[in-house]
Amino acid sequence: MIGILIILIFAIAIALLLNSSRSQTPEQDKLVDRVDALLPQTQCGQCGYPGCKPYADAIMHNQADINQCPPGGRNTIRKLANLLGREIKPLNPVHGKEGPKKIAYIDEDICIGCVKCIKACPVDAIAGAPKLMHTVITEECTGCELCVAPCPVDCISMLVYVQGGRRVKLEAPMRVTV
Amino acid sequence: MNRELHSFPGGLQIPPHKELSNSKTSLITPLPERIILPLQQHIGSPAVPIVKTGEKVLKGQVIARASGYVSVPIHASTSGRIIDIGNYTVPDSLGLKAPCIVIEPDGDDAWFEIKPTRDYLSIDPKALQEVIREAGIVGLGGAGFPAHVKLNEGMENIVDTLIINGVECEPYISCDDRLIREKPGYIVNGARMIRHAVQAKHCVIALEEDMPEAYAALKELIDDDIELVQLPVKYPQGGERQLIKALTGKEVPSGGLPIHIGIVMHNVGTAAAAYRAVTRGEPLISRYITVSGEVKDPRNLQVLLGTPVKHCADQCGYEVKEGQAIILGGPMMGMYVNNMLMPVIKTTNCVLVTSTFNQQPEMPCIRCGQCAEVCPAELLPQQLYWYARAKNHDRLREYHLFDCIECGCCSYVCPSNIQLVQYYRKAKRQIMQDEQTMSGANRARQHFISRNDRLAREAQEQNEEMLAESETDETDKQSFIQAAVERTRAKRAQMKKPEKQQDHDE
Amino acid sequence: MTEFILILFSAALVNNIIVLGIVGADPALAFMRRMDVATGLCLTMLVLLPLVAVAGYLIDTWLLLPLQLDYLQLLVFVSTIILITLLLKKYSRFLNQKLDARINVFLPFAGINTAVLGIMLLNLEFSNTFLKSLAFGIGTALGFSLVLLLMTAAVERLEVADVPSPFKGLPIILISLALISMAFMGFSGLILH
Amino acid sequence: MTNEKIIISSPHMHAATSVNRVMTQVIYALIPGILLSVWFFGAGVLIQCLLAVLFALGIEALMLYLRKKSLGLYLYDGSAVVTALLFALCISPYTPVWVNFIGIGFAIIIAKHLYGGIGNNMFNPAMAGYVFVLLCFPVYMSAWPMPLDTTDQHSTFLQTLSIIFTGPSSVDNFDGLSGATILAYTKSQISGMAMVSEIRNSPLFGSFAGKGSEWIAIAWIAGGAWLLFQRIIKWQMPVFFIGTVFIISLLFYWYDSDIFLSPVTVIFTGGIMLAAFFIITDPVTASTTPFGKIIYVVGIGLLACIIRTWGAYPDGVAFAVLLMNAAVPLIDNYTRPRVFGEAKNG
Repeated sequence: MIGILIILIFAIAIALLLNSSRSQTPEQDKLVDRVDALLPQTQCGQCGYPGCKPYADAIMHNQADINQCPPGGRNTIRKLANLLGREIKPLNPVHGKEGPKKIAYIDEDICIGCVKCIKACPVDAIAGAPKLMHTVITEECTGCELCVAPCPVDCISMLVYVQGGRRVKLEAPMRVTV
Repeated sequence: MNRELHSFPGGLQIPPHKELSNSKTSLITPLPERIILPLQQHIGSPAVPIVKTGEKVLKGQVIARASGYVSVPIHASTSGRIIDIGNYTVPDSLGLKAPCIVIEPDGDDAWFEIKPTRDYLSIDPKALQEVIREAGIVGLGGAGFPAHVKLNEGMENIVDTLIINGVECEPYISCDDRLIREKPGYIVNGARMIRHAVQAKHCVIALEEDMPEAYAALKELIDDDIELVQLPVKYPQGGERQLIKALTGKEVPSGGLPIHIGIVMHNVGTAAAAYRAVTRGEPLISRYITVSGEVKDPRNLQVLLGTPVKHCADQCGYEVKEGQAIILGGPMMGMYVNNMLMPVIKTTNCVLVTSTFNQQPEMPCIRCGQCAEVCPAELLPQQLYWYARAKNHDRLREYHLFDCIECGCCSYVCPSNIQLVQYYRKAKRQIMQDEQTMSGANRARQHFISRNDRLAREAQEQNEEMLAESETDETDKQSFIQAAVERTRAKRAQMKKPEKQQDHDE
Repeated sequence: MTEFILILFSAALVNNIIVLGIVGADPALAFMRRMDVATGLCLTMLVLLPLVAVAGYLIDTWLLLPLQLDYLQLLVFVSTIILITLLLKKYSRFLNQKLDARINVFLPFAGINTAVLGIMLLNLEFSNTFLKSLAFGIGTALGFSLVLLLMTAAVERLEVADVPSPFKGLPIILISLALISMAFMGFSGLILH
Repeated sequence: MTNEKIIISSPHMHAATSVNRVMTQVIYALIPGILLSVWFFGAGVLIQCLLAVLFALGIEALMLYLRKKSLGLYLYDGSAVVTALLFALCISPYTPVWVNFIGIGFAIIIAKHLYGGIGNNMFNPAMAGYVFVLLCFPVYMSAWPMPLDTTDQHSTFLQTLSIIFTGPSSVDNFDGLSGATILAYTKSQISGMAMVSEIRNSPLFGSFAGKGSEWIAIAWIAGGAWLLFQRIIKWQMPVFFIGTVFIISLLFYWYDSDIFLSPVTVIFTGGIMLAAFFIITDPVTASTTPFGKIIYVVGIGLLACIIRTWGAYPDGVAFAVLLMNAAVPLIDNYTRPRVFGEAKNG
């Protein structure tokens, strides 16, 4: 009889404490920002989420895996794995292939100035006005390819971005012999 | 007053091999058939060409103007016709092509008009800096940093010591040694000129003990205002931080510049070129280079900039042999190149042909710590190696990767023969690239957020307008309904009155 | 007093709970990725374990034995752990601000950790007095954090090592833990408990 | 044909050093000690060394083949030979051949190649192998031959061979031949409440330390001096190690001189001298930062003394080395030297 009483007291004490404890700790939101800071911010949606912030939330709540971001590629996956202490996995091919950075290019003589691509561009990298010429600002463009689809006359093509006039290859040692 | 010398940490004693080329006088090389002048011969943004193909240019004429503050113009090394502006192989560690201007010399070497100024000592510093910038003077020690930028810093801050760096610690290279022996006047007067410009309290010309003739040559011309110091031979004493520590005992703060501790340093070649630019109005179009190693007649040459390396090597009897390596610069910090097509540019100081170069395979690191002992920047090369392999950028920053001066001492002593400097270069490039993409990503986020705010604001404004219109209709409607109600009430009241009368009648 | 230090020493080094594989190994494995995470957990353990050990002793001697309720031992112990963890989580702010910020995140993890319950049960086995159980608690916490910090620093190095592919990741960590336990065997027989 | 990548990059000159040269220098330094051990303890030591080196090279070749590494490059870097020699010098000369094989197998396979071959291992392979064998077969580890002139019975070369290959029962007077080491002997005597003074005059003790082992220790010092001269090892490590052990045993000695041996004896017995110059200075498993090396070495000295006095095993050096190997990443993490141009408190 006393045993039951004791267990009851413990249970009540724990219940009281449980409902008065704090909800999501501030720690949680700060981490989401830190995850978001690692993503390439192309807002391209290739990871299946409408933009980088939603993808960061999904990662935080374990709904999304850390290898769904082709623009970020191996580098972002490694950084996310280090931050969250998870296994480094190769990029998931379902979401696309990792390739060199691409920049949109509007072919001036076909463009009819319909402003559809300006609306589609998530980072306002296309300058232009209705019925006037549109051009892509190369520094601002993140290569998310969202402007290619809405263009009625298909005048936007994705070109490989050449840095400072010469293509810098990272891993090329001077002469690799066998 | 003899200056109390210190010694810098780490460093190596390596065989100098200088006697091969420093005894013979320098030869002025004949004109090559092609002059190839890359637009990027200095640290900073590349120059922009102002000539068109087919145009005739004179010697010393500006053919590409500087773009931006940290940039210098390019001059035609000889008179001739511009035959092409395009991509040619340039002395670059990755062996890539870059835009260059190609001149076909016409042989008569006619000078463009030059404006020498006599009183180089009392010239006002601002004008001096302008002349040096126009003459395209860069640090000839190997870095290629525009000299006018360093000068400007010197003018704006109080400078305690001006050091003219004549220490040539790289083996085989003796071009500074020959320059001092053949033109000591240029160097001493150049030093006085720069000292006048930056108002330095002391001025020191530093040499090494293995350059006695150069010491003697300078000794005669120096009265008492400039100190001439001979330092014990030690590699890499020619490095900026190491020489400052050796001469003054002060350490340049990590990540900082010598100007932060009141010191300005110029190479002897830069001082001489500056003096020539001011007093004889000649821009930087030629320089001393050493051709040494396994060539029949290793010596120093006075070479016009843009002369293909092959042409210089042929002057010293070079034949192609199997298993030979061509290195631009010294054996410790020089660049291995596959061919000799690239031209001599402002920062090339030596062409080395050798077959005894390091090509053993790489063994894993056994953490022996020999590299940490010899590192002049007192870093931990073995930890940097492990973190560079793990691509752990923030650890690399913590371990001061960017303080590494790539002198090669660590790879020299590594028993596992690891090319550590190559790992650090690659890691530095990756970190730079990474930071570039990160800043790009941040900018993209700002744009995305501001775009969303703008869209939200516009949507808000739209439905506010709709609301406002409806309210105005609202108010008209209200008044309209009100009026209608009154009318009906009035009419009803009217109808009631006659009704009452009818009641009475019945 | 020497008794106190002897027990503390033996709990930390001689029969260290992770090394002898009794309890607490699996949560330690989960936290070996990054140094700041590991130090956070160690701090929490240093705060929580002595409290839990002492609470276990008090409850056992004053509550369960007099009322012959020792069959309820396990249930009551688990509830005391939860109680203490929640109390700490709520009121550690008043204890000291900086410590609270560090350990607050880890408290739930530490609460459900096998080491905590293991401590209370081992306490009974060794039939410690009040002072002994306190020493046992602190000693075990020290031993736990010693092995955890050693392994976290080692993991950073193991990830770069050219480990053959089947052994990359967890297997090589477990092998290292085995070798460390082999080294700790040197302490065996140090203090005849 | 080496399939390793050859990168040609800026420092084109290279000092005449290689891993092979470092390891061969260590082997040369070991030779005087081995010869003296053979002189004092009979041919057993030499047989063990040869067996160990044979097994080590065989297993190393097998592992390199399995890991598809180029045999030409890695097999001849000598690190396996050094591990084998150190292992053979720790175990008793009478250990059976299969125990030797198991120890070397554990050292080379698990302690070295599972971590990724030379340079990647966290624990000193020789010590890991020795501790493994010590824990599994303590019996064989305690049967040591008697030094040269302590007893008249000496196992001839053939007898030693048969003991090693067919086990101790093959020789009738095995107990007469073998006895405990000085450390084990003193520990058992002290636990039996004997006074140090009585222990000193037992035949095992020579002028200032174990009968044979004092000269062998001097041979290790000679080998160590050669390594210091060749700049293979840094002087701080042996000096601080021997210093720590000396100071601690001095404190014990002052505390109670009839239980603890004098510091000089302590230094010249057991594995202290061998460890000081060859085991703790193993570059791969030691700490790399200059200050970290001192902490690493003092730690080993401390732990060795603690285990030696209170532990169950006579010689604590092997355990101490493994424990500090585990702590090396932590030490490296927190002992970063000041960088050129960094503010003093930076």
